[in-house]
Amino acid sequence: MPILENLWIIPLLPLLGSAINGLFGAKWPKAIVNSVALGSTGVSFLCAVEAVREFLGYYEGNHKAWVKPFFDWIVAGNFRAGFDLQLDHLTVVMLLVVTGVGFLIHVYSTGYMAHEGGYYRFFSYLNLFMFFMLILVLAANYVLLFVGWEGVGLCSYLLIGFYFLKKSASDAGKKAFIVNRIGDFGFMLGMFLLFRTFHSLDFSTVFEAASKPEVAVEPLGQFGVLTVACLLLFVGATGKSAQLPLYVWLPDAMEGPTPVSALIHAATMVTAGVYMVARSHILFTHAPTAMYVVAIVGCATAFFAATIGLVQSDIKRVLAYSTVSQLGYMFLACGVGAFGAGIFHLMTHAFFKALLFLSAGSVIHAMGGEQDMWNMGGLSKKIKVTYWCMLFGTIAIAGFPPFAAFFSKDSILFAAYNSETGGKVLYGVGLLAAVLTSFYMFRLIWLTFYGEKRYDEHHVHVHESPGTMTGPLMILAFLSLTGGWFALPALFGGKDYFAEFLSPVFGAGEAGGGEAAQSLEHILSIVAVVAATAGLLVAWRMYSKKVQRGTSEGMHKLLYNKYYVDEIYAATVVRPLVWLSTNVLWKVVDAGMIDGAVNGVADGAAAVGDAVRHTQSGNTRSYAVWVVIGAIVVLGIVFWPILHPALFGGVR
Amino acid sequence: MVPTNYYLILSAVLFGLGVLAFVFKRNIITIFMAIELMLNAVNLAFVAFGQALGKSDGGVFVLFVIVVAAAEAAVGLGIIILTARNRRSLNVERVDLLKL
Amino acid sequence: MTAPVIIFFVLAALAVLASVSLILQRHPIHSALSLIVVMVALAGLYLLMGAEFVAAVQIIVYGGAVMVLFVFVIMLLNAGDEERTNFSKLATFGGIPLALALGGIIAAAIVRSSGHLPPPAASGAMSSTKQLSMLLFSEFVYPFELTSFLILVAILGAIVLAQREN
Amino acid sequence: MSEFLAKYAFLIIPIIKVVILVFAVLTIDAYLTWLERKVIAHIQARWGPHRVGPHGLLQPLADGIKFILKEDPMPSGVDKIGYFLAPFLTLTLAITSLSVIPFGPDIKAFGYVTNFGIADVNVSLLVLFAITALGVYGVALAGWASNNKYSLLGGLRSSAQMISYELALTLSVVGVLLIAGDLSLKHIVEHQDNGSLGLLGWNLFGFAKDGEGFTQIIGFICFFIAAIAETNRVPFDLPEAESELVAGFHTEYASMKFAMFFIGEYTSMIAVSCLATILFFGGWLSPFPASWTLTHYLPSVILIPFGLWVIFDGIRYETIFGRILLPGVGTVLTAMGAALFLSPAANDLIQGPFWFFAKVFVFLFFYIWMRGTLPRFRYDQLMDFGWKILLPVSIANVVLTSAFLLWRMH
Repeated sequence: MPILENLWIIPLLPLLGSAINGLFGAKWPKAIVNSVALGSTGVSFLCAVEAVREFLGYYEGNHKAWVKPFFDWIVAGNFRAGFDLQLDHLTVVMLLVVTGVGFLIHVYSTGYMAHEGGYYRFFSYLNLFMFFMLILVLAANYVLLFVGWEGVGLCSYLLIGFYFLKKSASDAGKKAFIVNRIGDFGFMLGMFLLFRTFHSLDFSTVFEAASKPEVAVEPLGQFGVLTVACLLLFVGATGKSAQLPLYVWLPDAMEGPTPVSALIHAATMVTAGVYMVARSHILFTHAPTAMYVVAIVGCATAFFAATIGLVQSDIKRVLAYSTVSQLGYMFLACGVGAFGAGIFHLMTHAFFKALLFLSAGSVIHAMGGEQDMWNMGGLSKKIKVTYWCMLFGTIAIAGFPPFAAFFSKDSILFAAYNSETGGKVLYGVGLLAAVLTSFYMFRLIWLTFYGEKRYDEHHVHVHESPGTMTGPLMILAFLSLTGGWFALPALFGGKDYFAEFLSPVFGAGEAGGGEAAQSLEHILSIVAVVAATAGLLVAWRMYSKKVQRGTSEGMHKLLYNKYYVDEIYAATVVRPLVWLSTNVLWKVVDAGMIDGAVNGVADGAAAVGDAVRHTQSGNTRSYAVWVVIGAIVVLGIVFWPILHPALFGGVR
Repeated sequence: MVPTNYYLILSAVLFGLGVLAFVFKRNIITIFMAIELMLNAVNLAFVAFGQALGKSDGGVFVLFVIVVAAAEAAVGLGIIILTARNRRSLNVERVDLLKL
Repeated sequence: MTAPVIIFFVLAALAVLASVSLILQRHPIHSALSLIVVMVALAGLYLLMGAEFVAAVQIIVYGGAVMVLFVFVIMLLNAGDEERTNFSKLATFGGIPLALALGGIIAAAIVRSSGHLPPPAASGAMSSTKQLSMLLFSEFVYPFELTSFLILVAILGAIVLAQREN
Repeated sequence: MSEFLAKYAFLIIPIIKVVILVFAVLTIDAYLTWLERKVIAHIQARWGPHRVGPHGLLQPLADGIKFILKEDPMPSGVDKIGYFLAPFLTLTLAITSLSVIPFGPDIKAFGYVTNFGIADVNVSLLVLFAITALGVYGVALAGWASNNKYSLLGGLRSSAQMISYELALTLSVVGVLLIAGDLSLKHIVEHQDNGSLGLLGWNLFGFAKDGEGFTQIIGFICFFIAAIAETNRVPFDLPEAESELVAGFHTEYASMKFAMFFIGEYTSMIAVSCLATILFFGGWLSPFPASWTLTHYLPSVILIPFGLWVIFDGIRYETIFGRILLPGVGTVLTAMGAALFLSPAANDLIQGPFWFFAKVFVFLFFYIWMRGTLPRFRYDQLMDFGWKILLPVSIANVVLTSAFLLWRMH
């Protein structure tokens, strides 16, 4: 098992690519940069596939995850955080998604970024992101996972602020970074608590300890150690995965290049939170309260973001909010214990959201940088491939059979419906969010591709994107069509292959069989399809005919301004903080205490020197006397045992 | 035989006088001589110990000390000549550039 | 009070007096002369201890070479009486007592610790120049060779220092 | 009385010796001056001193009286200590240097065995060098103290010259020391005693007994040149180069002080000659093999004819005083020779000193001879010669000798 034995190869390749491009790429022509970036990611994708194949073989032999420590990173007392990599079924899914989608997006980027400056820089960052993401998913302990976690945060910051000359871009980068800090803080606290509880941060140790029978499940509404730890971890997840209340950075992250939005802010990074929650599902299952919170937050986010998505005019922002709401779905799934469903939706979402973003990118590329949907329209004739791909993505996300999201979203809603605590409410809200989703997605379609064109022919001459862009589009379109078919048999009483595949990790929990469940699932899926259709019809009703940019007032205005959340945050959090740091931390603490201390030390030294300086009279005789004094002291010390009887009249 | 103590005390006294000259004299050459005087005192102690312990090592040390003193005198006097040339004075208190 | 002790005291007194005069003399030449007297007296003491070779070397090298060098330099620079300046307060007030204190400490240490010394061995332990040279060329041969380097360096340094720049 | 003698012999005998030595040395010095003037005069085809006494034999006496009676002016601004110290230092050191020289084998007289010399130190050579090393101060001090630029220059010159040549002097002796393996002059002489070969056993030729010897001819040449320089004699008498420095370091000295320098110089000449004799010419050893017993009568063989010649010469002298004095001296000499011839004991006693003084006399004559013939060095030549030729040559001599001895050892 060559690859499995040294798993580090998989993350190392992108790192090498990043290093090479970052160090030497500036001088090189695009072709070489391309070959390095694509080569590293592609090879690491192949390695991943090979590793998965080997792992499955290994799993046949002995039924457990593959864990291999490579070297000790931190060893302090009884604490050990090693560079240990782990491979189990959950990781397999994430690994394939990350490397596969990542590779496709690399390919796409070569076309999309062809005319941008800082080409090598972009690919260096992108590879670096791949590296950290792979570390994140392959990590076998929380510390290493946190390394990847922070690393992807860093790359996200770098890539959002890729056009660092644009103020809004760099601001968005900072915003993303800072907001993530809050989440990371929670995450770290969670880690510390876990270490205090289990005296280790290795997944295996922690989960074994947690799954012991004597570890009681903390009942609902009770805040035990595990609950608190899980909540803290979930805070981190909300930060990374843009859940309420920390979602605000994600829409602004659209300032970055579109492939970045696709890769980082739709397909992979933002799902890290979901992955982390799923990874520590054992802890969550022992803390129903936390699960409940997760479910509520996820559900709320799904609905909330969807409502904002309704009225956005920027094509990428619409997608951003849809991402947020889809992530909400995933957390809803995790919250109701359907981790498998969550991961399933994560995968499908990776496909179709990447597809949508890349298509949007293709549209923007075609429109020469135009992002406002009100300045588009009637593009379906001009850019057919993009149009069809976009349409595929839309149908997929809207949840029409047999597209991917139908299955995944369906299983989520089903799980929500079945969950004992307030399941119906969650289901209802989720369904509503589904309706809204299909509405705003089809609104996007109509505004972008139908109706008469609302742009100036003379300035913008629409053209289809090159093959390097459309190729990945088609692949992703295919995936978002078929991605859900793992669960296809479940619909007809068969078994859910995906859930089964993940069962070694999550245990054969959900996908409850039985006639009743079967019929119920049918009903629910029909309801879901109806809901999606409803959204479709409303959108058709509103936007299929000739439309103008509506003046926004009332509810529309509120939504258009995203509930003024940013303004509220600014008022409640940002300004007080700024005031504090300006008037207290800067003026008092830094200028006063710290600088004061430093300068004080310096002044003190100067003063002492000024005092002692007078011994440096330059007069040799004084120096001679100093020598004598020194000699007296030394001899006094040396001869002390002999002398002190002499001095104090002792008798030998 | 003369007790070793006598020699040692004599050498201590001479050393003390050397130190006294070292801090008391102003003429740089005389100060140099004071150093030589201290060296001689030490030599005396060496020889006395050598005799007391019935070994010749003391004598050997004295030879080395003398050699070192000779070398020192050669270089030191060269320096003194330079100093006298540049500063037009042999008074160490007038050669006080070594300060802030 | 046997003859050696008498001789010792005579020579010791000579040495001490000469050292005192070294301090009290105003003119460097006189200080140099007193120092030579000290050295000769010490040489006598060495003879008394039976270290003829050391005594001879003491006079030949110290008296005959080093001090001649001093006298030369004094004559060369035509040094007059030293001016009794007192720029250094420290030396003026602290110098003498401190120096005496240092000498006192050493003397006291010797007096206290001399009990541990073995009684002086019979004269002749050091008398044989042969023995000395044996030691010098067997046990201390490396230091001995090193001293030659030292002297070479000293010669070069003296030349470099003393030559006028031109 | 006798037990008093026995008790304090260690004190009495040296005192007697010292007294004898001092008187002898002073007389010899005095007549050395006479000899010098005579010889140089004859070299320069003059008569030399011949007024005071027959053949000017009483000239030294007159000089001495003159020295004592002359006024002794002291120049202004002299450094008193130095000015007075210098001549004493010179003279005392010069005479002291003779104290370690064995003039002959040990004497056995009146039941006492004593060495033919004052002190018998087992590092007498080193002591000698030590004393000569201190001799520099006399000159340097005199030059500096007398507050006179000529004197100062002379003093500096001579002391520089002395330390420069002292190195060569010492190094040239090392060869001898290597051969003898001892620092005591007496032993050095005894080591040269090669019964069968006579003078070939001297270090000059180096056929010492038990074979470990090597000709020190180079060493001797170096030694003698260095010695002349050491004693500030022609051709190395730059300190008192009249043409440049008036009289060098003793320009400002007059009467007895001047005399002290004078005597000191001659005494050191004698000392150096003795040293040369001891180190290279077998000291008191007779140049003939010990088996040639007839040579023991050589002293009387020389003395008797010389005395007779003096008598005959004296009878025909111009002045009455001469006709009285000279025959007297002649008869004394003849009587001495006869006495030696008749009493073998006295003859044996006299053998060593005879040869010793004969050799020393040769050297002294050589000194005078050179003074009469050679010109004076220039100062830079002097220094160059000392440092660039004499020193390397003497070192080479050391290397040669030690190499040879090593080769003989294995």
